[in-house]
Amino acid sequence: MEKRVQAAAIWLLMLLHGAAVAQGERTRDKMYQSIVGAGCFRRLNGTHQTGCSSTHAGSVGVLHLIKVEADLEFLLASPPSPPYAPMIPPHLFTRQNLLRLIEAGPKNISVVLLINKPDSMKQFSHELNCPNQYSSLNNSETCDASNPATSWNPWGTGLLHEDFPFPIYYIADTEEITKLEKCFEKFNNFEYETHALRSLCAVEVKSFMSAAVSSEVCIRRTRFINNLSGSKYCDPLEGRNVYATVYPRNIKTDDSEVNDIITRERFILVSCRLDTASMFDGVGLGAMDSLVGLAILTQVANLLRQLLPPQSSLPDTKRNVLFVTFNGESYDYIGSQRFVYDVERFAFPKASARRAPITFDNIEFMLDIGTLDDIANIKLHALSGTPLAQKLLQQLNSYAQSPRYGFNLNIQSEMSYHIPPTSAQSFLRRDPRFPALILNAKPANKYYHSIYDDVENVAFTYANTSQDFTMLLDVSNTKGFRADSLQMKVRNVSSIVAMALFETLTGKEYTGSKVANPVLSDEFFYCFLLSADCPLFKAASYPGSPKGLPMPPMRYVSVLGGPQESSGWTYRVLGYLLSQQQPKIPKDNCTVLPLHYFAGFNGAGECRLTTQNYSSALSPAFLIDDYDWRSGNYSTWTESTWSLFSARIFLRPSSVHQITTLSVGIVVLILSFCLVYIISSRSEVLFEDLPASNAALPPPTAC
Amino acid sequence: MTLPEFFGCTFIAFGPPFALFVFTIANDPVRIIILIAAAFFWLLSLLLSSLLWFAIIPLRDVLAFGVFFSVVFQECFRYIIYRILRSTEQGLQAVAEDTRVTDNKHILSYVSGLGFGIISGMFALVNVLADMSGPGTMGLKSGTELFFVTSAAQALSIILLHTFWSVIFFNACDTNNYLHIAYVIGSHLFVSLLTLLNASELYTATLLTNYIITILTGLLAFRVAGGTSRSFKKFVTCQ
Amino acid sequence: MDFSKAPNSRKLQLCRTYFYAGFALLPFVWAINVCWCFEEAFRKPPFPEQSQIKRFVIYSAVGTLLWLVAIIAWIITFQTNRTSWGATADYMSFMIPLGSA
Amino acid sequence: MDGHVNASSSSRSGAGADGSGLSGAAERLERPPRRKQPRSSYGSNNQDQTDAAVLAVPNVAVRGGPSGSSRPARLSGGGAGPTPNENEEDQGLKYGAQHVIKLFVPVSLCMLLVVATINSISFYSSTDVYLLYTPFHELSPEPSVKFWNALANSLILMSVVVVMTILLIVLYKKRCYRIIHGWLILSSFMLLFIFTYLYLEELLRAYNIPMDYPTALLFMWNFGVVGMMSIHWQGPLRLQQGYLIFVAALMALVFIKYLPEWTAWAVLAAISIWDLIAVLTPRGPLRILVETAQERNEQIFPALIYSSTVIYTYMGTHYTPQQTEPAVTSSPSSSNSTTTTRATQNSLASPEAAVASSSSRTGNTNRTNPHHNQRDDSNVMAAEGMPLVTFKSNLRGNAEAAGFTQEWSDNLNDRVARRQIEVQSTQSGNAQRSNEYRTVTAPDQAQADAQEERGIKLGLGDFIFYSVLVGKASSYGDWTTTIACFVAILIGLCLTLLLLAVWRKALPALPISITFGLIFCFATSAVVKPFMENLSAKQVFI
Repeated sequence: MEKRVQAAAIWLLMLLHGAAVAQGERTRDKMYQSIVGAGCFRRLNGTHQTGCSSTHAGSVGVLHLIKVEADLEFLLASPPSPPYAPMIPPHLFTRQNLLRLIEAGPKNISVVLLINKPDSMKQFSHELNCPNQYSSLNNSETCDASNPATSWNPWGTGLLHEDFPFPIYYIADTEEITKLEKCFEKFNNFEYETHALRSLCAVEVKSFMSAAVSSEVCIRRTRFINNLSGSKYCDPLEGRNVYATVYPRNIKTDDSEVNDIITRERFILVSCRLDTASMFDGVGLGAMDSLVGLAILTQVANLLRQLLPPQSSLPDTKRNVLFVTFNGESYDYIGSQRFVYDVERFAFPKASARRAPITFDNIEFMLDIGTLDDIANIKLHALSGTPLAQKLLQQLNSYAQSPRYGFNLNIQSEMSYHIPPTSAQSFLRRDPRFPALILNAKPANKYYHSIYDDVENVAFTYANTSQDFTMLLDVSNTKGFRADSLQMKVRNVSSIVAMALFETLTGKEYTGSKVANPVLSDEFFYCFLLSADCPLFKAASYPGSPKGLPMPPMRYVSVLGGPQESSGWTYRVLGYLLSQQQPKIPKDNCTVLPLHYFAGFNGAGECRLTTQNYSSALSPAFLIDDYDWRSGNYSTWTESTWSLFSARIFLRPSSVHQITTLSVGIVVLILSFCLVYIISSRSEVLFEDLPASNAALPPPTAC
Repeated sequence: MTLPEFFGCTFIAFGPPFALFVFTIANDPVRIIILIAAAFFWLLSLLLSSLLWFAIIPLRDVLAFGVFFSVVFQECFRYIIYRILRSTEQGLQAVAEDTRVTDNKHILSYVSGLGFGIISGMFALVNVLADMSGPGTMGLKSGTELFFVTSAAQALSIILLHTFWSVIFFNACDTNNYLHIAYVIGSHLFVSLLTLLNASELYTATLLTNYIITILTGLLAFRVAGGTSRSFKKFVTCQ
Repeated sequence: MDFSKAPNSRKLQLCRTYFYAGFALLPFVWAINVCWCFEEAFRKPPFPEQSQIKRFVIYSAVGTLLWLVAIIAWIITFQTNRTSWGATADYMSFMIPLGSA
Repeated sequence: MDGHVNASSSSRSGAGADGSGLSGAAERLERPPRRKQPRSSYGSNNQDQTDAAVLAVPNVAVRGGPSGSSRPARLSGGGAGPTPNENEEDQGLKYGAQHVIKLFVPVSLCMLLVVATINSISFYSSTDVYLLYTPFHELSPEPSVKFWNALANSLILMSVVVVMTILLIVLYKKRCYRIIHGWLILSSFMLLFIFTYLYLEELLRAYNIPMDYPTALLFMWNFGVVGMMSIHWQGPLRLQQGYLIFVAALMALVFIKYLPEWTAWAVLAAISIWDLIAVLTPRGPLRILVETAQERNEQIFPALIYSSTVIYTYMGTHYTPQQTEPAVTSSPSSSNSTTTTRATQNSLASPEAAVASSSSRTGNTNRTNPHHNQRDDSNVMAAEGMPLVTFKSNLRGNAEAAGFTQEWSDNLNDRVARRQIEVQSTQSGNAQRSNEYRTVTAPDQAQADAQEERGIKLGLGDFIFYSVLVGKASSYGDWTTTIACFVAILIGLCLTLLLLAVWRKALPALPISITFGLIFCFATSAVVKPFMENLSAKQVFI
């Protein structure tokens, strides 16, 4: 044990000196400085790979700040000491510039840094002009990329679907940016022609992606265990849809045959998109492109839950409203495709939910809330002007324009194949006659699917009126929100939709004065845009459950085992807002679903009868054996696996310096060898007055 | 990857000692063992000095203090290993495969000195070298890109110096030549303390003086080991 | 074991065994046989078994060379055509590189 | 021994799979059966005969004889100056020096391989899977818990070892050689194939090199089969040594990978202590094994031992210690034990056999008997010194090289033989002793036959645990620590050998080296490292 004692003694010695553990700084700490940022990673579909990857060892490039377009020329015209790493502000991060950088080749451009300087940025959307173009209705009218007028994302550059030969690293923190700029100014930004001769400030980005070529290849390689420890190359994008009904559905008791349990229930399907997309890992809130829709859906749910009479007192007691938020819609409608796939197979809701499966016959019609960029001109889209569509449009407008609510909105309609890229497309693709109505605004989002679609983009300011957000308010009571504030816009639209649905369900016009509560949307946006540690989420979770992180939840669909934050929170919120309180049931008995115990607004805790549930949002392509990856029937998006994202800046020695060092070393080595050999071989001459020589070699050789 | 830099510095620092090892040590087991033993003793001295440095917290940042004591410890251990070698000389005499080891007592001192030098050079440089194999070089926050080359050069001079010192020291101990002993300790102290200036990047000053001292010490060692100007002439003119 | 010390008959036997063993897809064994018995076969003063040993050594050398050529040729073809072979290449792969086709 | 190594490794790494005591037990059983295998190279017959012959000497020898004959010889041999005793003594040390180097090289190579692997293949430096024998995974942050975990783990391992050893002894006494033998082959097979396969895979993965199955399989097949041939059958000595080093390195890597952080250190410490106990206590498990081995005239496993072409006096001795490690590591060092076993057993060979063999042998024993009869305790030392001398004469065929006449060395050998009997008679119980002597005698008769038989034989156990220590140290990414450990271990080895020569008493090899290693590892990483970093950061040289 004496070693232990030894070790112990040493630790003791250290403790003796308190925490003052002498920490010498290693040389490398002086050489490198790490840079915090977000990396662009690689996604694959059935036929292509998109995104970026560094080299296996990490890509190194000499920093070069691009202030104006002209600065790029220096890099593109045979730069003196390649490879370089341009630092590009967003307004220069255009398709044209990026393509030129790609053309310059990895030996000239090895890294691209996107620095967060949005001052002169006008637009920043790297989604296609026609989002989800290839899984939408195959009709020229639906979307025309070449014609901005009819495209659904006129500002899109499509870079999100490009494959870059270099890693792109997004640096949001201004301190990091100043670090980079300082380094650039100090070492690089003078005498460009002598770059080759001096050490330059360089950046190394490590974001090596395992997958390559296409989902087909990487899934095949992942499934095929070709040695003791098979390695994972990519995961399919996978999330969870969240759905809930206004009225609880009766629990299926017997596991009888599918066909005879098909009920005569009739659902109005209200849906929206849950996720968003961006180029970089972990950033991008999708505030305008999908969060507004989600907010409206929640509001509508809350309204209907409180306005509607009990199901029994409806004219048709089999009617119900099914709210579904589809996940992974940004990547070829993963969620809705899976929903359709399940419904076709009587697999929705999943068996474990113990509810009768829903078929398309059960769905009365679908109201899909798309992207509502501009509340002012919302359109009701449908393939054809069915009476149903006309009726709903008329109802909507009646409330939108009715003076007693003063929403002063006008909802136009467009009955054509020019359908926005929303979940409804999946349903219409299956059956063009499917009664799908889409609420969608004229595209006005210049930051669609980008890291800049954030709080500023929707001009949201948190009022933080810590008031009860669940109760409905009188139409006149605006809680001090300005009429043009986001909260009010959401309130208006959601009220209109809710009233229209109310009329559809009950058959009689809504005459009450209660409308949606702007405070709810205020809280909602705060939670999803600023901090998950917020009153709404607290109210919607189990009392005393861990608080959310003080940052907005990630809304990227991510992969299996990824942080399913947004779906988790949505699940709780819908569960909370769409459930009926059960005052009689004590906390102890309120454990098994559908009963669930919520903290409630004041945190007191209340037992509620919930209806919400998850359904899988994994593309059917990964369920079907020998699925034809090129068929384009289903979404085939996968995300490559990677080990780490890291970036660090340092001084890259000039090749001259290196070569000189090396040659000096070699010369020294050779010289010393010759010298030592000669000396040792003839040492008895050198040290004459000694009896014997200390030569280790046989007799002297003449020189 | 600046592997060139890495190899360059490695060759600069360890090329000469490696050559010495190959040609004068490698083919005699006894010498190898003595070499390693010397290295071990140097380790012990380093351990003691760093313990001292570690124990006296307030002076941790005053490197001169630690340097001074480590020099003292090293010289003490040089003496200890001298005693040990001399006391085991009889045994060695019989043991040595080629009698030269014992016939020429300078060889013992030379070998142990080389052991001292190599291990100290390694300890000084090996981590720096390891860090060198990355993509970057010194100078982002502090220091210059000359850092590595100068470190290597310094290490080389230290390695050679240790060798010479041992030769002089042992001989001085044999002949009670206190002047030489004083010179060894003094020059060792001087060189080590001089390298403190490296922190302020006065490389020319430190390197030049160090190498001058190295040469002087080398000459002294040469004399001590029985070389003379005449023999040198003979050597050069290869008679 | 020390080959040179072994009796000649033993040497021959060993050399033969190694040679025949080489047929079990063991070019490495042949290579060893060559290096090991070369001394005996060509350098040593002649002894009765030497001719046979010589024969085995030469055969082994030839076999080794053939194998070497074959292996190198195969490796080159595989590495160059791996991507173009697609799935088949993947199923043949002991190690599929990350991040590349 | 690698055989054991594999077995152990397999059982361990496969802890999930079959880490069960059974497999371990089986491994432990493997040692003796070697004799069943047709092996002319190591083992063997001639060797035994010679030993037997040597031993026989006393029995046949008549006490009292002309001392004169020996004198002149010694003088000529000793050259001027020293009296025969110290003279021989010195010779001992001299060739000792050579042995030390002969050990340094392979040990250093093994460590180098491990360190290089640790630094280039991250797979081996990260512990995610654990052995069955280490149920506590040291996941808790605070050191106290880790400490107890490590302690518990190592204790469990030790107890497993003890149980195994006892089981082994029982089986050995029951002569279940079949099982043992089968296991040995199987285990070495596994190490050479499966673990090499893993190594290859991780190597390729680390450098992201594509490779196809035909090539990989062909390589594995060739590598493995050649390994089996050269280890278990016959192959060039260098090749065998290479394979043994590789196997040891592989085993060390397995331990580094699958033992939790602190447990690895604890195990290292525990093993060296266990060494001390097993070697120095009168009833250590090793002892019992050795004795049974002595009763039967058994062979050792050459396969389990690294052998250079030097006498293995030392080996025998510091084998014995390791003998225990196998217990701990289950297999690797069992070989060591075997070494001792064989050695001792030889020394105690039965007279009859001895006589027979002696008759067959060169008459030189008989001729020389006289001198050593007359020589007495004064020669004891001589005897010890001897092996080296004889070794020398054998090693480089010509005794003249060092100015010893062949005859002289012969005489020495005989004296040795003589010595040996006396010692043995006095305390035949002491395995190390006897084998020391025996080894002494071994070479000269064997001279005619294959040389490696009298090569230094070092148990892979040493290799493995030295490498584990250095590898662990280097896994912290600080090179000074690694170098310190390396030097410390080599010095420890030197010291062991030195003490061996001085005390003439069996010593465990691990304790000194591992103790030094551990001390220097912790001291360096805790105290020296910050100091040196401060210095080198400021470019201060001392």
